[in-house]
Amino acid sequence: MENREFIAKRIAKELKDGDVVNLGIGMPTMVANYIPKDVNVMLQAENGILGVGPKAGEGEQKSDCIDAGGNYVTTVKGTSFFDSSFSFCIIRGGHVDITVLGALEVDEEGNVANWMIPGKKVPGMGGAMDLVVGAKKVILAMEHVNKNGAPKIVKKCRLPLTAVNVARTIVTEMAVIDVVPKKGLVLKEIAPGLTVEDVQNATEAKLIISPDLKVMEV
Amino acid sequence: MENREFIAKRIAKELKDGDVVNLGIGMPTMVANYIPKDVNVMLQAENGILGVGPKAGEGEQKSDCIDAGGNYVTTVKGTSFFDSSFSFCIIRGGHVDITVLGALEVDEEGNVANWMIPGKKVPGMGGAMDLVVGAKKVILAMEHVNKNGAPKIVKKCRLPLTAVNVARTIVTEMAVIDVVPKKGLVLKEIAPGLTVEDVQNATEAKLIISPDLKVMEV
Amino acid sequence: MKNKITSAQEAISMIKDGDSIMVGGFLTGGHPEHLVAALLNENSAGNLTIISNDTGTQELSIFQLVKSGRVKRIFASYIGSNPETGRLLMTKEATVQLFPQGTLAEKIRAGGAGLGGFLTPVGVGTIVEEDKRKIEIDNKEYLLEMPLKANVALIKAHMADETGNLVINGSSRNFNIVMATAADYVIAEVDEYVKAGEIDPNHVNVPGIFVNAIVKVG
Amino acid sequence: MKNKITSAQEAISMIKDGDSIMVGGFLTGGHPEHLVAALLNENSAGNLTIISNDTGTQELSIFQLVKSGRVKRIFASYIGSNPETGRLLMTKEATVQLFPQGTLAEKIRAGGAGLGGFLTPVGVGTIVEEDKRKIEIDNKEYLLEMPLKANVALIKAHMADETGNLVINGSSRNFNIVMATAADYVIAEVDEYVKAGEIDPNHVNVPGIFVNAIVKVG
Repeated sequence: MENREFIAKRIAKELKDGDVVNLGIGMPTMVANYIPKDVNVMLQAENGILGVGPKAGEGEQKSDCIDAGGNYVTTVKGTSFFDSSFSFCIIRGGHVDITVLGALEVDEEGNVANWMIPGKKVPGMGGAMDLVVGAKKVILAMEHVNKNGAPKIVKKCRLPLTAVNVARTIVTEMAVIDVVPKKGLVLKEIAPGLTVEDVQNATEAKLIISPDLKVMEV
Repeated sequence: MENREFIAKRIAKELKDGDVVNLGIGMPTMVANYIPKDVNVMLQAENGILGVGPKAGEGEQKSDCIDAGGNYVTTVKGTSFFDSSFSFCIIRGGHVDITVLGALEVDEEGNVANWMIPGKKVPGMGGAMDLVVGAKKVILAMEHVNKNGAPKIVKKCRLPLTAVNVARTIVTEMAVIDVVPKKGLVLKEIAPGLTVEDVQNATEAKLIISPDLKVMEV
Repeated sequence: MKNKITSAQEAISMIKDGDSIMVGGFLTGGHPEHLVAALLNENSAGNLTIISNDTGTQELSIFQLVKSGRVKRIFASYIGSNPETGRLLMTKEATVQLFPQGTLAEKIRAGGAGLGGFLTPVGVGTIVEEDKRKIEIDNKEYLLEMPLKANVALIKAHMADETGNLVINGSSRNFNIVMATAADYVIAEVDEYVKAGEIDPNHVNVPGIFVNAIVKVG
Repeated sequence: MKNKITSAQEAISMIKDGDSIMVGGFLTGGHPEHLVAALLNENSAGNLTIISNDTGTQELSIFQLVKSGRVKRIFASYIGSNPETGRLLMTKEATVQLFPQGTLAEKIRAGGAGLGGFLTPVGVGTIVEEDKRKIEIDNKEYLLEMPLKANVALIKAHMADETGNLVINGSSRNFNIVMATAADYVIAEVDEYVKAGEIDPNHVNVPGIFVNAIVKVG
């Protein structure tokens, strides 16, 4: 299984029936494909939809129904539309249960950097800063190391931050790690075939091993 | 003609085609009865209507269509409904051209007191403070003196204020007076049969006589 | 999907001593009379805080509730239609705090929207500014007003669907929408109840995620 | 009643050198393409400020406008879909200021709503807080964000009536509603134009008083 698919599948298991969920662009969006049939979540798109359905097929694409990535989407039973101002009342006001976002770096204090690399073209933060500050739970969907093999889970973020002390769970192809305030990074699950040492070696920050350490299942 | 009717009629002449107008409860509401046929104004009710029509008759009363005084009203062509939060965006944001309100006192600086008398039962300010601060033009509809014959147009308000420096035009049964910032109260019109001295004697504040002084016409 | 429909008695049973309760409506318009009647008659919680634009009128159950001695604190804007609230203010049997109507609506919106407060020019130079922080920007003074939240909101809508989506018509929207966003537990009294998908997503005034319990009346 | 319907060329002709222009839409959704095309091709005003969530995509006329050198300042949130905006940010050929999306929406709402600013927890501890006042309340830090207004707003709606009332469907509402409240002159591009009274007052998204000119396309 491809890393991205594995991560998305594992995150899907974090969603509970009735949750309001906002999925970021890219890998986080893939989470929607793996939500169990008996778990009903309301997907929010920050451009103004609550109740995003599957992508729209040919012939059902409507210019008045796109998601925050600009894709044509369908709606579910019980969908509602609203403007950006109300959308961010929902987000910043703590009415989103879970947001899943990618990250460039995350550190021991739950600080997240996911929107810019100095010297490179800046796409802008979009709704990411509001989402990580406002959502009840922030889950990071990220590969454990970057393209050069360097750890992305670090002692202290070096890139410009998206927000301070907001990440609660980190899911990578190697592990599930909880960020516990005033404690640090707690290793909860490791991928099949890996050792704790493998994970620690790919992680700059020191990991606290959970007494309940499990093998990741997807 | 009764004082209140005379005042309401005179104020109706201040409204221009296309104006957005909020009329306070009581005498200000009467202004609606005298708006010329060729002048189309949009009446706003702060509880959430733009385009308030005449009072609803028997059989056309709907619980979902009341004005800010709790009266059943009709709507006009082009009416829109909205919630209190948006209603006060309209009001505080400067999108109401004229508000007409009663006053207990008004002074040389345009300060207005219209919501409480210490020691008496306090009805609350309702939307009055937002309206006088937010509307582009504040017109006061008031009798020139109080029940005891004491002037209500004073040098300096003694009652708790509704807002500072907001009144622009005062219409009473005796006169039309403009409040000119950093100048004072300019007497623009006097009621038929009265002298400037009559008006000044009923006014605590010093009146500046307009070079264009006219007789009030309704 | 959790079934949100319930009885007024059952819904109201979760109100406890010391709770703060937002009550939607503007005078009789959009007022959740059945829910307040249930709170009055089927629940004995005391030491309550009531947040309401006007605390209703003498014909409504909220008049009896205010009179019952169970309400220790009231936040409102206009209380002239409920003499009992006025009496409590005079006798100081309860704390009655009055706000400009737009400020009250915006405080509740800010509570639901995760804002730390807002700056308004309304109330500057009046007794409304007492004990409030003033902030000057470009030589203009503003009051810093704080957000307002509550444990429970009692609101009125025309229609609900199974997911809790609400439609509120005409002038009945008033405070019902913002209050739905600013309370931990939201109970909606509705005239009609329909299946999920029967409300046009464009016509939803309150997304279902905000609504915890629905009581159908009539 | 003034007839608000006009051509794109005529409507756009009032834009002058140095104007600030809000452009509604989220990527392609609810974007006023015909109005921006008219601004690009039928108007030569320069030194413009553009306020837009994302400055559109490469397929839209706004891409050419940003590229034209006529835009000296941009306020946006996400610019990854318009590489020309990213280029201007890198080369500093224009001032490009980025805001969290919810903050941008709220700044525009505050501009239209007559607020002096608002406190948001979003951006604290990031470069977004640079040059901004921080205010601490109950040991939590907030950024004081200022209101944003503009000379002109170009917005997109599905339908307008003769009074200017607008209906905006689905995910196309986004920034169009708040922008309509925050600009001195508002031009709406619409697909359908109907008589006053044909839009249900419950379904109006932007009251007609905010709309100065209507351009029917298609």
